[in-house]
Amino acid sequence: MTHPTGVERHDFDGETSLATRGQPVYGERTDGDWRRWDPHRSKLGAMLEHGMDTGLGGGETVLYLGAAAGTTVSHIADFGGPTYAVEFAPRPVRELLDAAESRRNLFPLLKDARKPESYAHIVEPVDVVVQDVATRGQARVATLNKQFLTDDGRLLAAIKARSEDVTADPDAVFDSVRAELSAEYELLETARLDPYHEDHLGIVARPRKD
Amino acid sequence: MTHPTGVERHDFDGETSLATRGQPVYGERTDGDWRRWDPHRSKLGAMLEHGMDTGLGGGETVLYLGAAAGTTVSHIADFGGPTYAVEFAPRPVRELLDAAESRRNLFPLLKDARKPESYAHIVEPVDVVVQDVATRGQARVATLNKQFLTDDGRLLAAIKARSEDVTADPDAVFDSVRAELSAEYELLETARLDPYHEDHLGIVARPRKD
Amino acid sequence: MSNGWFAGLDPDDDAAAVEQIEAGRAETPENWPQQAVEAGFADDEAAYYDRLHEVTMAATSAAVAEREGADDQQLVHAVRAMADCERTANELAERVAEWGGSRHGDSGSGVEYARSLADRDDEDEGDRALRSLAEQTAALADEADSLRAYIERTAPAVAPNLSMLAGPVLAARLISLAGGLEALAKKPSGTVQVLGAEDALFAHLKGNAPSPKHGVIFTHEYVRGTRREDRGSAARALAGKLSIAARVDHYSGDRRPDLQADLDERIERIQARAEAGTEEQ
Amino acid sequence: MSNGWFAGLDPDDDAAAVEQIEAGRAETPENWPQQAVEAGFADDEAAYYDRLHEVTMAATSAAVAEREGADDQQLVHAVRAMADCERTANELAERVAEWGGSRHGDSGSGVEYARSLADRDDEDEGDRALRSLAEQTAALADEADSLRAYIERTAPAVAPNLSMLAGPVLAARLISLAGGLEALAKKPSGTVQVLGAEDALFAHLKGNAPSPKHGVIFTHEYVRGTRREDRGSAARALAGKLSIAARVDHYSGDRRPDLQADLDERIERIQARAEAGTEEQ
Repeated sequence: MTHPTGVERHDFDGETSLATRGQPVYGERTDGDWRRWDPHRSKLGAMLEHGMDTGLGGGETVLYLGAAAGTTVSHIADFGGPTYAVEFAPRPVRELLDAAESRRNLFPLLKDARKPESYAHIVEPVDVVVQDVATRGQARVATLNKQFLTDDGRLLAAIKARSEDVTADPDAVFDSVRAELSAEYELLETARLDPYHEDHLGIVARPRKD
Repeated sequence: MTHPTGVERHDFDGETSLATRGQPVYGERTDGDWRRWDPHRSKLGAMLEHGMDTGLGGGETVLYLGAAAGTTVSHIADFGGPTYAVEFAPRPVRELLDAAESRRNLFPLLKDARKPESYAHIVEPVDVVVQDVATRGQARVATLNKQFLTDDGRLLAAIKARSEDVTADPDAVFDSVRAELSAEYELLETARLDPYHEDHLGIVARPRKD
Repeated sequence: MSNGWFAGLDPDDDAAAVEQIEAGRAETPENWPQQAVEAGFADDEAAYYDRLHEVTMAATSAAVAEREGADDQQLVHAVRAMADCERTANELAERVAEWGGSRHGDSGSGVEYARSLADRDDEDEGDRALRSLAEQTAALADEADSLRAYIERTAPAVAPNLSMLAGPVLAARLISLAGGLEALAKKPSGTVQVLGAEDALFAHLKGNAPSPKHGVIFTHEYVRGTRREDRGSAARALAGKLSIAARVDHYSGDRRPDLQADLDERIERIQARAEAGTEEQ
Repeated sequence: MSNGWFAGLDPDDDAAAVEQIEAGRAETPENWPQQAVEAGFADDEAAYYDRLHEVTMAATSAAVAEREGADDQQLVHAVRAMADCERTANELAERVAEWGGSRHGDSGSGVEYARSLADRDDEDEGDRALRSLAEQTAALADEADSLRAYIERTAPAVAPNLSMLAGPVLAARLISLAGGLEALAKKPSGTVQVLGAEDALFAHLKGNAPSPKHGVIFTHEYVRGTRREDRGSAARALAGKLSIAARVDHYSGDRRPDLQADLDERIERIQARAEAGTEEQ
């Protein structure tokens, strides 16, 4: 599996891990300029550790839904192009702002990912939509934001079973999400993100042509 | 301390204990006809073990308030005269009836000790009122039932601090009860019933003349 | 001067003696043994005490049985407590959903949402306060479930036939609405049919609505599962059998599986109208 | 065709740019960098992105501060949750008292009685069910206390002057009744005086009663502790200072100990009328 340009494996205290170059954000270990991309903290990091074929080459324009405190999106901005980070809750956005301070290509937005019209006047068409929103209706969010993807773009989504239905069996939830997503996306690859993230499913998909 | 007639110390598995003669009621150990009067189960038994001068000689007419399942009142009936047993809750009275079956001098009554008019047509003036009611207003109950005591009669009461006020300091509760009781009774002796019963006070009193 | 329990009684009249023990009153205690002998009620004090023992044993046994037989009252308390817990759990769940929505965006509602908050990490004091409230809400819902389980165990002991026909929870609800098993047994089946529909009944009496066809027995599968035009018949049939069951449970305590068989058959015939296309005559 | 956030903007107008980031809308995304350069908003795409970074940082910082400053909303949720928990604890305590009374005789009432049941020995299943309910009731009362403690810690941070004058819980109640600190700050002091007296106010407006003299501020010692004939004056004085405090808390955040000193003096003079026997003019 070739890594995107700007993503390398480095050694951190005897353990090799993915890493990118940029200002540390969340107390991660560093090796010179390189900071460890912790798959236990980052869903996309876990997807890459699992060898999923994300299609990322480096330099993509990215829309990130559910940026939270900036753990994952900061790594993306390290090796990506223009990176738009959307997060709903003000508390983590305080830390997202810190991560964006030193990253001129990272654009933080306190917006609701279920209301794309509230940021469509800001966000240009992107190569990749990365999604990690812990809410109900995760497939719906991906559908609403499909309009930002170029025809050959990619959706990289981490689906959390418990956010959809805290009482149901995760596999049943994943089947349901996959089914709903398939109306608008062609699913290229899916994989469970254990052991890094329990009851999460990683999805790589491309938009169906309307 | 002389025991009442009909109460003796006997040996039970290497331990001496007070005992009376009668049908066993609650699984107590026996020594021939004699059954152990367990101070851990009986407040009055604890008062006697503590050497309190109850004035009991044997053969007294007794009104027992709070007879419950009959643990203590059955012993009293073993050495006493006519014994009137008042209890409010039906569940323990089922067992009180079993104890009274074989004791012709034990008269069980499902009555409310706060309403003496409901049994004054049954209960004659008595030599001793024994009280063990786990409710609020224990001094009041003793006051309401003073009318049953002959002038030289005795009140033998076990006061439970937590029933009066579950949050207050037991000593404060006991002071308050003693004060209220002193309006109608002359307190002859009081003693804590530890280690047999925590936060209980035993009281020996005689009625003040109106 | 007061009267003793034996005053005016025939020494052999057991029933009257028991009645006096239970319901008699006196202002002050007096030397009853002496008065009883003087009045000729007993030959001597020993005989008086023997009679007193007999009579207090009988009266107290009867009183205990009467109070214990009121275990239907325990069931009433339990089913009302269950309703209270369900209602308060839902009220608190609304508060949790509002509060949670303001912190995390619209993430859900109801007790289910409150339970999901119990697993979140706390970021600050506000999160902790909200999580504590959410846990309380979940605990209330659990308490309702616990009471439901208690009712399911207890109702068949209190009212076996009614529980057989209606299920334990509906049985407990009917007993509660009536105020007791005896009260339920005394109601005509037409009243049993609309127990729990008080609002609809009141509107009907005011002239604002047609008479309600069913009250809480609507929740029974035999009514709810019957097509709309036959529900009145089904409710009537069910209420009829429930009334009989309540009476058997209160007065005799026999088991009556025939009641279930009869009911099943009647409902089957009513529901068969749907296939036959028969209109109710 | 949609308009990008920069459409029609002066490239140097920061405030307008932030406003557009926050409030602008578009149906569909378009190639904004290209359009911005074409419109002359930026010299090239690199310059566009630099400006976009500046503007999104500013707009998002401002939005976070505004949302976080709405911690008055957290206080509102907490005080409403506390009221809910107190109310539901009392409702369940009534149920516990009824149920407990049927099992043990009238032994008490309220949350205190429910707490005492938690220590009883269980004799049978009914006792266990009742004790479980009693424990739940006590837990709800504890939750209300816990929320009260949260409010006592949080209100002084959200509204320091209001909390100083009214105490944290009354401050939170006033904010809750108004719907927020800003809303409270915008109300005239006459309205603040009667917040919480809606029923009495309604009755007055219907002509059924005199106007209420005070709402929830009655609970303040300065009103409650003043003799009846002077309570109107005390309530007016208190409401006046509370209004000022709310405005300072919302608009400036300064600390104003002089407000407390002024209020104390005014109340002292009002309460002195009682000794002087002065009637209110």
